[in-house]
Amino acid sequence: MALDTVASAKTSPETKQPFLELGLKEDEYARVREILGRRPTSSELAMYSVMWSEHCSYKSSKTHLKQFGDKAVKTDALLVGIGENAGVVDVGQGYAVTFKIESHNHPSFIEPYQGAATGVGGIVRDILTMGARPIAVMDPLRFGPAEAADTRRVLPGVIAGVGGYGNCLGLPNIGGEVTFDETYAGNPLVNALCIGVMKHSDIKLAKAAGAGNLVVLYGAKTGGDGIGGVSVLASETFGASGPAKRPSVQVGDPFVEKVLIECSLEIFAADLVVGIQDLGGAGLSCATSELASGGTGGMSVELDRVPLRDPSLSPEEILMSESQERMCAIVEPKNIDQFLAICKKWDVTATVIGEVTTGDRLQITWHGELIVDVPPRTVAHEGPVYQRPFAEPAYIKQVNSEKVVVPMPITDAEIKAAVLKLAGTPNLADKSWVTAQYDKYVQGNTIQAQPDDSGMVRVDESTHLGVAVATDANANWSYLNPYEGVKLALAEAARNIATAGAQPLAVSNCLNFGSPEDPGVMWQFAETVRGLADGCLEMGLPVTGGNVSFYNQTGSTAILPTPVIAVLGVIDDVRTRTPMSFDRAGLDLYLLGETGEDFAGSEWAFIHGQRGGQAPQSDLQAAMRLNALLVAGRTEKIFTAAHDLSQGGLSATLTEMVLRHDVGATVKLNNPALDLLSETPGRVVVAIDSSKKDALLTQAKKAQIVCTQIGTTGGDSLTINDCVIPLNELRIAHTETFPRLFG
Amino acid sequence: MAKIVVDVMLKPEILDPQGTAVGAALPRLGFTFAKSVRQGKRFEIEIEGEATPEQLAQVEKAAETLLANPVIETFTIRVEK
Amino acid sequence: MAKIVVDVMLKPEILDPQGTAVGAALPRLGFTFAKSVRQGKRFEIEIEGEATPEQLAQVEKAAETLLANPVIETFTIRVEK
Amino acid sequence: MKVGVVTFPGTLDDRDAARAVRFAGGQAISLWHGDEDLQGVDAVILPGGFSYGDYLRCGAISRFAPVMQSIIKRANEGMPLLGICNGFQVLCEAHLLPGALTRNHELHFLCRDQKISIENITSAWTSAYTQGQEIVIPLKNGEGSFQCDDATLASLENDGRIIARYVGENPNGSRNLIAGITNARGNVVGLMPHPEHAIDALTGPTADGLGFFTSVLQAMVGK
Ligand SMILES: Nc1ncnc2c1ncn2[C@@H]1O[C@H](COP(=O)(O)OP(=O)(O)O)[C@@H](O)[C@H]1O
Ligand SMILES: [Mg+2]
Repeated sequence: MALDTVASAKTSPETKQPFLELGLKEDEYARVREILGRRPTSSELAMYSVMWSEHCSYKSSKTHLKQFGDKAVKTDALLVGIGENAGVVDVGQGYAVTFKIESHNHPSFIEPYQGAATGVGGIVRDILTMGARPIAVMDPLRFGPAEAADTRRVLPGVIAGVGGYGNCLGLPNIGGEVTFDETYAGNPLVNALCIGVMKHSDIKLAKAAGAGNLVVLYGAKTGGDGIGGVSVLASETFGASGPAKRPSVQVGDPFVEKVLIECSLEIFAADLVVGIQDLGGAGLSCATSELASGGTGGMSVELDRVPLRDPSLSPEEILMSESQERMCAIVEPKNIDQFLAICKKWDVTATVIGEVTTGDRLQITWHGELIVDVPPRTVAHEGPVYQRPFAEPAYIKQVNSEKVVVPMPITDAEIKAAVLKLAGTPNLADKSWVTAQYDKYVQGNTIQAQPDDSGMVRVDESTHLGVAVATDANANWSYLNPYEGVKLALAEAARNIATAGAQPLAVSNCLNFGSPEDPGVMWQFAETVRGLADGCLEMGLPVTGGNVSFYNQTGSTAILPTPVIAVLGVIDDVRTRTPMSFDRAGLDLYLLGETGEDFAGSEWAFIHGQRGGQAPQSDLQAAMRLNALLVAGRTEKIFTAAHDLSQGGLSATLTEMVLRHDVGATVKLNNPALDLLSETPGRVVVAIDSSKKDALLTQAKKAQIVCTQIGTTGGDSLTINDCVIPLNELRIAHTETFPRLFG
Repeated sequence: MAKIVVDVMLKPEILDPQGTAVGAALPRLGFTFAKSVRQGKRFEIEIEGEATPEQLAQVEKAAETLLANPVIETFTIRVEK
Repeated sequence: MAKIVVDVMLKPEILDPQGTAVGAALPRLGFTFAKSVRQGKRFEIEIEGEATPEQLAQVEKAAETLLANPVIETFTIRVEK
Repeated sequence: MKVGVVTFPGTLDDRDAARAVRFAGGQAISLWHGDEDLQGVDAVILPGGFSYGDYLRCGAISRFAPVMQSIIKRANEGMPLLGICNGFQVLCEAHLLPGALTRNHELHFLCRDQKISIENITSAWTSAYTQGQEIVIPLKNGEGSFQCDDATLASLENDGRIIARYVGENPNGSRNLIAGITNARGNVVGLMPHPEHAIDALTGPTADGLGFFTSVLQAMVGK
């Protein structure tokens, strides 16, 4: 095929272009022509089509996501907000922390290992791009039914991929989720989160400023990976294969990324970059247009300088390639030698491919011929915005009016059976089979990881400053009521931070939904964003960024609305954190918070095939008072242990506590079935030395949190009234599930 | 008893980090003969009796479903003496 | 341009967990043909020009020092068309 | 007391190993894989990680790094040398220690708190322990199964060159539950589990691993 240049585009306005195949709509294509005042060249078409895809442009979600700005919490803690690669939060002592969560759902279904691995690789580069050293990862995951044959294909591959990549990068995995539901069959959710730390002064931004500064591409060579991947990923044509011989699956090279991280950090330390951007979805199209758009606007690039792994690639393909482990930096000419020397030291390929110009055009040439000449903002930041129709779907009224009918265990035998059932059900069973494949020790700063409520890492070895992160989603509640569901997930994630005594500080999110073209799904999405924005405002937590994944559906069946909420917290001294469980007998156990009849969306209802009812109402004021109580309990050294109640209610919480250090407990419950199985939000079990009783009651009163003694620790069983469950029986039930299913 | 060999290689357009690493290490050790290196897997399967066409068809099926991932890999099958 | 293939297999007396796992997985998928499975590595090396005896001697040396670990592995070299 | 800690491309636990040296009271000197100069160190640690991505075989490519040539020479002269995890793999590939480390029998990467017993307290790296002492330190690797031929195994056993053994269930299929071995002279030790991640109960399962580092400092003072 002849090279399509700007000159030829001007002289052949009538040329037919495959914009539909590339995912652009009729009117979008017309807009491109209008912007350019001519038809786009094929390279320009490639750029607009990938950059205006759902995945890159957020065209369906943008109009809703605005609320995070409109309802933003005023806080000095937010150093960099939404819009950059990742938000940055001040955690004190001159340190800044950045964290972000992203999805890699569709690729992980096609090729579980590589899909998950490159998901981790991508989010780590986002964090690195901010100037931060990545310090930990987390992986909230969702799969089809645990017993399904395809889950046995997908899950082990995903776990091995998350571990294979993260372990090789030397990033401790400090938490995540593994949840099963039939709607995720064919649509597994692979979300990956990374946390990074830097000094305030080291923050880097994606902008190409200063005419004459050089554009440097460094890292792996460019191959034909994932060409068309971006538009295919987030468009209705998912499943249709792209151009022949061009893989839609990328293979990651974690070793190259590890070297890229160390090389980049050395470059940052020497202060050699003006701006920087990682190459992720939409590859060079995205990096060049975003850098130019974020700067003064002008940039020229000689595309033929890009080092190629596959010499047969066309310029369009080079622009769209999603080859992993690449970065793009803006470097002042006086620093370029030092920049290249550091790359050489680390054996990283680095090439000057262009420079920042005074104009306001992004111009790309191929062997001297102009093939792209566009205003970069129109590519990167001024894509289409859709006002998609949304309406409450019919199922809502129907399921909300359903009565939840579940068996209530009465006899000791029934209670024991219920506790064992929950302990071993795939959603609540011990996840060690998964987490044993992840390195949690590397870097030597991990304070908490699986099975703790949150992951916690030390940031400073001398002061013991630390950060904690928890991720939560409750898709069952979001299904019943997306507005309340996401608020409840937010409250839960914040509580999972606070149980350790850390102070919640900021929020990131990954919103996984079905097709935005379905008004019902769009309504779920709109309600979720509204709920999250309201919730964050009420809790005083800024949203620092996030990610939207649409089109998670098979045919007309969408996944449950699954907003994964990540909360970051700070703790001034990790040595004083409250652990999740007790390691000795003779402590008193208290339940903080009240238990109501909340079975809708509970694990107990799920086990019994019940999906209906009404989700609980969130009470974020109470949630904040409880969090304050948990933080105070830590600083005043009241608690020996604290563990949150969520899926599986008190039954699951007690199971996890007694098994942690093999120390049993005896509890007395007035209404064991309700007390054990209901999932009323906003509750925590704490263990205290009896000498701390008054201090606890005083604090609880101050926080207006109901506080009830439920039992004591000790023995080799979990005893509930007269029902005795030996720890070894409980342990077997809890730990055998994953090895049985996936071992 | 026959031996069937299944060779599984990454498709040529797919990045091969292992082969690349080996290809980079060779010249450092003074071996300059390689223009490129690709690394794959080799399965040696021993079967009872002769390799009948039916058996080979089975192996083909197994290679497709288990031994190789057709999304990123190709395979070849042959009988070895 | 010629292609040289180096096959590396674990010595028979060395435990091969990968081959064993494949051997165990096959019957679970209904494939009953395999008596035993061993898994090894295959390197495809492209060289400039013909595979001369000198080149092959070099490859042999590279296989011995780098591609295979003689403590646990054996290798074979051949030229492929 | 200067202990060198080597960084190969892909090394991960170098900072942890350096921290462990400092915790034990020594001075950690970082050594770059491309430099032959050992900067006058008295002992060297090859830390864990995925040097060169662990592609080909773990440790197979690193073994040829310039720094290794100096280290091999000094080790043959008696300098204390500890290879942890990937470092152990490098030592086997470099033939400073016999045998090889192969895929875990379950084929997964395995990270867990592992009980081991110290079986030889005469090496440069284990004198701080008591014979048969049981300690818990992290084990984390994908290829930690120690394999060697019967003759080698017999000589390791007979000469007391097994430094540490896994206690309880075999985590990875290692022959005779071997977690670590030493050379005949006792200065070169390879260990699969990670003592540097167990120097402080805050960040590790225990502080049981510190003994490896205090041992070597002791050994050097003794000289
Ligand atoms: N995929 C995973 N990766 C890492 N850790 C995980 C993963 N799945 C679950 N975990 C960890 O297991 C523990 C229990 O998970 P879960 O029951 O979902 O916690 P919670 O109900 O408190 O949110 C937590 O420490 C969680 O971080
Ligand atoms: Mg929790």
